[in-house]
Parts: sequence; C-alpha cells; structure tokens
Amino acid sequence: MNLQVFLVLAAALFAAGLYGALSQQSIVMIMMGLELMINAVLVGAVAFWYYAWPQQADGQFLVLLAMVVMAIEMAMGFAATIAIFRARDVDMTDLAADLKG
Amino acid sequence: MAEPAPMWTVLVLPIVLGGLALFAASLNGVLTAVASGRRATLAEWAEPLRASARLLVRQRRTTFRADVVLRRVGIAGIVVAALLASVPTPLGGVAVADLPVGVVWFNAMEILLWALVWLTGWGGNSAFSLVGGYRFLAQALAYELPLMFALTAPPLAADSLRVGAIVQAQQDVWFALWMPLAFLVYLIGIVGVAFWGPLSPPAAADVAGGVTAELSGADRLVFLAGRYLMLAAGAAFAVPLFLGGGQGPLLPAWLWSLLKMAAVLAVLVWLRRFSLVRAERLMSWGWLVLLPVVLLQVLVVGVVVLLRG
Amino acid sequence: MWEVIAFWVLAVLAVASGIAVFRVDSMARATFLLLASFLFVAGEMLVLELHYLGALTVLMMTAEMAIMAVFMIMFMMNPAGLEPMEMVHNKRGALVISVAVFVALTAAALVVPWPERAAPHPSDATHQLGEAIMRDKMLVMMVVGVGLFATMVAATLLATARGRYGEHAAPSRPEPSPHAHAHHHHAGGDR
Amino acid sequence: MGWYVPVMALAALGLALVGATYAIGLLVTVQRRPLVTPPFLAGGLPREHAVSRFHVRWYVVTLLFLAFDMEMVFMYPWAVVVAEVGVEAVVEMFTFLAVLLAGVVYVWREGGLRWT
Amino acid sequence: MDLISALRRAAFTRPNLLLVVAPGATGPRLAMERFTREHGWSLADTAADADALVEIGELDEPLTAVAEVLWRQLPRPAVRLSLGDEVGVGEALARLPERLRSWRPTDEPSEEWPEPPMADRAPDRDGLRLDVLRVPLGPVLPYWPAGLRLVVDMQGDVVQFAEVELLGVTGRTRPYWTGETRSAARRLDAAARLLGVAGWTAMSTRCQILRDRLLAGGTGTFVATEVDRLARRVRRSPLLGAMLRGLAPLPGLGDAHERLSNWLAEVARASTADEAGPPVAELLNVLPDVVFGAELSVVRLIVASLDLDIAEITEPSHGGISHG
Repeated sequence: MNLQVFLVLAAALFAAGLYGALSQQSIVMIMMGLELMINAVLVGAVAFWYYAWPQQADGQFLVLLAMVVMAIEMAMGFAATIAIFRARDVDMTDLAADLKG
Repeated sequence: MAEPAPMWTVLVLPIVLGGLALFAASLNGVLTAVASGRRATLAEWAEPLRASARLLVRQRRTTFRADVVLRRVGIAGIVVAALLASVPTPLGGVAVADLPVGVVWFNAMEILLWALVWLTGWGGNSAFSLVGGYRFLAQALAYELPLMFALTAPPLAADSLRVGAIVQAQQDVWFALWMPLAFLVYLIGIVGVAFWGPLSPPAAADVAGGVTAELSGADRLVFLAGRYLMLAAGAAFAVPLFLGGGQGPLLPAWLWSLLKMAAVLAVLVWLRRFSLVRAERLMSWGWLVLLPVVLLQVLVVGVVVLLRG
Repeated sequence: MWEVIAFWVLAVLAVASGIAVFRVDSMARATFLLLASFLFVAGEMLVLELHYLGALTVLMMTAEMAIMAVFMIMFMMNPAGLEPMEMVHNKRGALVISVAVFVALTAAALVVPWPERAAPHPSDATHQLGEAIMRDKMLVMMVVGVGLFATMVAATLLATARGRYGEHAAPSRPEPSPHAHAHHHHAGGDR
Repeated sequence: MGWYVPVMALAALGLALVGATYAIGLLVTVQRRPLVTPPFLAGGLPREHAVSRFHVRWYVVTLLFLAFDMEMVFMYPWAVVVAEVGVEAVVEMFTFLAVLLAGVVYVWREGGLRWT
Repeated sequence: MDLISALRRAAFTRPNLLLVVAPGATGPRLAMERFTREHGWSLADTAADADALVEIGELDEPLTAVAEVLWRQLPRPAVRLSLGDEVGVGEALARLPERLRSWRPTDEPSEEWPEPPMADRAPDRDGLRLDVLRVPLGPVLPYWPAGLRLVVDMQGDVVQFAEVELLGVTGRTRPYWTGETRSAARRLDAAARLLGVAGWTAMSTRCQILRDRLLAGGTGTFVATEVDRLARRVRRSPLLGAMLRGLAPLPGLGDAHERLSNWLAEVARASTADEAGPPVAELLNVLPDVVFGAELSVVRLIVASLDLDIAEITEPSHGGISHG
C-alpha cells in the first residue's frame, strides 16, 4: 500500500471515466464519465498528500476544489441539458453539435 | 484524542437504539389510542409488538417488473444508516467510535437516506410509491442545508468536530440554552430525515402510503422499523450536541443520557399531532426563513467564541 | 494489516462499480453504482486516516448522486432499462483509447521516482486544512464563492422557462395543453 | 484504521439483524412465495409502467442546492479553527455566505422556489 | 411449534380493513369506522397492508370489477366479506380474527396479469416533453368519496388532464344524509375526511367521535359546545391554514379553508341551513377544471373540500365529464 498503488487505482478510475465519456451519446451519461474522472483526481490528490507532502494542506485543499468543480460542472451541465431539451426536445450530443468548427 | 472504544459497545448500541425505537412506536400507538377515545391500557402499549407479529406472518408482495434489488438496498440500508448514524453518540461517555469528525459522520450517514428512500420509492414500479420517493427529495432540498448549518454551531462553540469534545464544552451551560435556534432547526431537520409528523408526506395516507404503498410483510416491517430507528438516532444525537450528554446531578451519566434521549424522542413523536406541511410551502420556508435564521445563529455563536477568546 | 486488506478490497470494488456504471441498462442502477464507487473511494480516504475528507466525500457525493439520479431519469430514453437499447457510438474506439491511457498512466506511476514521505503526519488533518483555508488559501475560497454565485445565476437563467422580464414574466394561469378528448394515441407519441 | 473496525462490525451487525428478520419471516409466514401483482392504483389497473421519466418541477432548486451545498465543504474546517484565527475568519466566512445568499435571493425572485 | 401458533394468534387480533363502499351505503361505513375506532383496528391505506377486503352495500358491475382486482392484490392470509346494512357489522367483524387465524392456503390459480407498455410522452407548459402517467384516483383510497373515480393524467405529480367517472350509481341508491341531525353529522363527516387528508389525524378522529355522538341522538347543546371549541382550533391553526388557504376558490363557497370553517360553524350554530350547497352533479362538472394544473396532494385536498356524496346522483350516467 504505497503511492504507486494508489496512482494505479486513480489511473484505473480515470480510464473507466474516459471510456464512459467517449462512448456515450447522452449528455447526462457523459457527465457521469466526467464525474468518474474527477473521482480519480480525488484519489490522486489524497495519495500525494499522504505520501509526499503531508506537512502542508495543498493535497487536501485540492480534494475540496475537485468537489467544488464537480458540483459546478453538474449544475451547469444539467442547466444546459434542460435548455437543449426544452429547445430541441433531444439530449443527444450528436444532434446538438452547432458549435462544431 | 480518545482511543477507539471497546468492542462491547457494538452490541449495546443496537439494543439501546432498538429500545428507543420501540418506545417511540409504543408512545405513538398510545397517543393514537387516547385520541380515539380508548384508555391507554397495556394492550395499547404493546401495539408495535402485535403489529410486528402481524407483518412477519403475512405474505410478502412485489409488483411485476419492479427493481427488487434497488428496493431491497433501500429498505435494508435505512436500518444500517440509522445504526451507523449513532456511532459517535456517547451513552454516558462511551461511544462505539468517538470519531475526530463525529458531527460530519452523523451528517453523512443521515444524508444517505436521500438515496435510500428514493430507491424504495423507485423500486416499487408504482405511481404512488414513485410520487412518495420524489416528495422525500423535494422536502430534503428544503430542510437539509439549514440542518447542516445547525450541525455546525456546536462544533464552532466547542472548537472541535469530535462529539466527546462537544460534551466537555457544555460543562457550565448546555448549548440548547445559548443556541436555541440551532437546536430548533436541528429538530426540524431530524423530523424531516425520518419523514415524521408534519413532514410525513412521503409516506402519507393521501397517496395510499407513498413509498410504503407496495410494501407488505417483512419488507414493510424492516422499512417502518428503519424509520423509527432513524428518528431515535436523530433524537439520541441531539443529547450530546445540545443537552450536555451524560451531565446531570445524582444519576449516573449513562442514565441521564438515556432519559434525555427518551424525552427528546417523546417530543418528536408528539409532533404527529399536527397536520402536514405541503412541499411548496416547506421549500420557501426552508430557504427564506430557516436558512437565514440558522446563519444568524451561527454568526452569533461565532462572535461569542471570539469574545470568549 | 487491516489497512492493506481494506485498501485492496475497496480499490477493486471502486473500479468494478466504476466500469459497471456504463454496462447496466437501468439509469437508476447506473447512478447508484457511481455513488457506490464514490463511497468506496471515501473508504480509501478513511483508511488513510483522512477522517474529514472521507466523511465529506460521502456527504457531498450522496446528495449529488441523488440529484444526478433525478436528472438521469428525466432525460434518458427508457430510465428503468425495461427495453434495453444501445445508446453508444464508436464503442470500440473509446475502449482502445481508454485502455491506452490506462497503460500510459500506470507506466508513469510506476516509473517516476515520486518523493517519499518527507515529514510526519499532522495529528489533526482537519485542523491543518482549516488553518490553510483561513490563511494562505483565503483568496481561492473567495474566488470559489463568486464562482458559485455565478453558477447559481447562470444555471437558473438557463433552466427556467419564464425569465423575470420575458413576455410571460408573471406565471399566468397554465394554459391547457392540447388534449383531444380521445387523447391516448398521440400523433407523434414516440417511445 | 483502528476507529473503523467497530464501525464495520456495527454495519455487519445491522445487516445481520435485517437478515434475521427476513429469516424469522420465512420461518413464521403463512405463504413463503411473494405475491406478484400490478401496483395498487385504488382498484384500477396501470395503463403504463410507473418507472418513467418523472417530470420534476423543482429542478431549479436542485441547481441552487448543488451550488450552496459547496459552502458546507469550507464550513466544517472553518468551525474548527475560528478560535485560533480570530476575527478575520468570521468576517471572511460571512462575506462568503453573503455572496451565496445573494444567489438564493436571485433564484427566489426568479420564481425558482414556486413551481406549479 | 406452539411459539409459531402463539405468534399467529397474536398477529391477527387487530386486522386492517380495506373498504369498497357503494355510494349509498354510508350507514354501514359509519358503523365500520366506529367499530374499528373502538377496538383499535385500522383502515388500510393500500391493498398491500390490508388483511380483509370488506364490500359494503350493493356493488354494481364496475365496483365489483374493482373489488375483484383488489382481492387478487391482497397478500395472504386474507378474508373477503360483504355487508348489507349496519346491523350485521358488529359480529361480522368480531368473527374476522378467527377466520384469519384459520386461513389455509388454497391453491388459487396464479393467473398472469396483462403487462402494460412503457409510459408515453406529452408536451407540458413547462416546455419539457416528458412521460405522462394515468392514475385513477378512487374509488378505494383513504378519505375518498365513495363511488367516485377521478382519472388523472399526471406529468411528474402535476395533473394535466382529469376525467370524472361514477361507479355504483344504480338508480336505487338513496342518499343517507337526510333529515335534521344527519345533515349536521354530514358536515362533521366531511370535516373529518378533509382533516384526514390534511394529515391532522387527531382532529379528524375528534370530528368522527362527535359525528357518531350526534347520530346516536346526542343532545344538541353538548355537541354544539364541543364542535365550537374544535372549530376555533381548526380555524386558528397556522399549519392547516398554510395547507388549505387559497385552494380551489369557488363562487359562493370560498376556498377550502373557508368551506371547512363554514361546515364547523354551521354545526356549532346547530342551524343546518336548508341550502346544502350546490348539487353534486354541478360540482362534478367543475371538478376537472379546478384540479387542472394542481399537484397530486392539492387535488386530494380539493376533492375532500367539496364534500361530494355520489348517492345524490340518481340517473347512472357513466359518461365521463372530462376536460383538461
């Protein structure tokens, strides 16, 4: 149980989240993938704090920030989904690709 | 930091919490009997035991294409959440685990009911139980934040999130006396978490029992027992937080704790005498009345902590 | 000894529930598998004696996943998975990319010489965190506060149908939805 | 780690108690096989499955709750260090709260708290 | 084995009853409510929690179909009873615990139920096209008018479309609430049901006790003072005010809170005015409009605040009066 093993766990969660975000079509499912990737950030931050820099609180503070980012991402994601659903009655990303270059 | 408590507390906690839950159910039965004009005989006090026997004997029931796994997680989860919520609660000085973050742990365990009660409602594949599950979330959005801030006031005054330290900090004056608004908002939150009394629309008769509309037999018994256990766990946690834990003249500490827990629980059970509160009204009261009031209370406590230096 | 066993059990369960999130049909099960993954990660934090962060993760993630479930059920085609359907595109490509990323990250984790534990652990991690928030991280907290305020305003603007100034500013008496008497076979009643 | 051994034991005991209740139920019940029926609809039969896309009306409040809930992330550690840090801790936390309360007032004026 | 038999004997001392009431059969229903109140039994909210299905009065074809559906939804052991008039209620119920204890599993054919499709979507004024659930409210719901079925289409828990159906109207049904003291008792019964839906069970039981005392020929003055005290408490309760104020204001009748206060004031003054409010048929025509756009809990309160006695409708018109 050392830093490397925690980082492998974080990598696994990150990969699972990435797979979800890339493969799913619905906006809400993609957000689930993003949440799982932020979950990996939580694990990484905690591992670095415990094993490398326990004397200052940056590692812990990163966990708080990751949670705040997740909440803001969820709030904005749901608001956008509602707006798109109300305008176009659909929540598929393929059908909402107006901003595509 | 107190060392982890001995293992025998793990066996004592379910007995104490179960006893309190049974006391709450019996008191509710007696109050209903008296309201119906019957005398409060021993048979009325034993009503919960008879009801449990009836539910154990009856056949269980499911609806077709219901998500049985999620419903079972919801039903069994409430009992486990209620027990885990009482981990930091000391009975006369000894708790199962006086965690350094006891208050945050209690808050985390009681918020699990957001998922558990909704799962029970969703798992029934029935319109009334689905409406009941969503009513629980609508209510929770109103009382949860004021409850969280009310839970912040005692640690602020005691300079620690550890429940043992909070009890020590109430040597001279109990927190209920100089932060009454936080105590009141805490009790409202607990009544909401256990969807009891005025906050019982998730399981109210107007939608045929809400989340309990499809529960029968042992499922119904475990769910209703979990609800009483959660009410008892909430009442029990009010004692170390606001009523000075085991402190009191003459009687031993654990007896004082038990008496105070029973008293708070009796008040909460008595609240069933009032009519329901509609979700829309509760939403505006929660955000526009309870939240500013409890924030004001936390500010006052903060200033007092600063003056005390 | 306890720690190592607990770590491995929680790690395997966290990754398993994380992968299962995208394999189940029912949206309710997907959301609460994601919640399970977060709860196992919270367990990992408790293994590392980070009591506050562990309890906080359970507290915040349960509320967020309950709200996530509400939105998942609202917007997904068949929420209970009674009629399983495939809602994915280029599944194979995603799998290849994510496995490649996993291998790369694991290699990096094992090869790079990370600085090992430099100083002893603080007795109360929460106190250390609180101290940091009040002193050198105060500016960050203020920025986060304004960010949260902006989120509230933006989310409300996007989500509400009737703005305060729009033509239907005051919520007029709800006009009847176009229901013919024999209303149950909608023309466009797509499933 | 020592803290959480009794906690895990208690969780296991809780599950064991629930299991015991179901076991007694199976022992004592009159009919072991559960009854499978359509949901209770006051005597009627369902026209469609109840598990459907439930149109929640209070979604604006969920967004508000998500944003305001993040306040609690900072509130608990703040409560532990107020006595040491002193006045600027209280001043800073309550300006933080004031900013968020402004958000609540905005959502209230937008009619987010009323829904039907 | 005696432990299990002891447990089973204890289990059925106070069974829960699920009542299927024909519109005219108010007499036996009141006797049933008095019996359960005095013996500590309770009326089940749902079929899942009911020990016995009690069919009261003469059930016509649709109501019998409802009873049939419910009977197959009751978990076993379960007993089915039917009662004609008030006389037989007492000893029929007294025998119930014994019948439940002596229940033996008969191999009923577990026939399959028709499986419904997935829910369908519909537009909504909120702009989101989401699923609609069709929920028939009544005839068998707690505190619900006998014989009424209000079929509502709900998106979320907001009603988009409502349709009234009448069950058990056979032209031979005679309204029970006729005569002087009975119309006062009718007001108390309506108040008890509205307070029950509002969740104030203590006050609702109080109203039922006074109603039964009035029906049993209680002296007017004693009941009037009690009702006056009760009316004051109901009028002044802040929680009930927040619950009922502003619901379904009808011309000449005021909103739900005023209607409740008027009922109790009428009984307290013991001047049961002859104008007993608008005829039921007219209220039923208005009902779908009034409940349109309301939440399910509000719909329940509105229906309970209208004091509908379906027995007053003589010609059996099954044409649903619908709007939405």
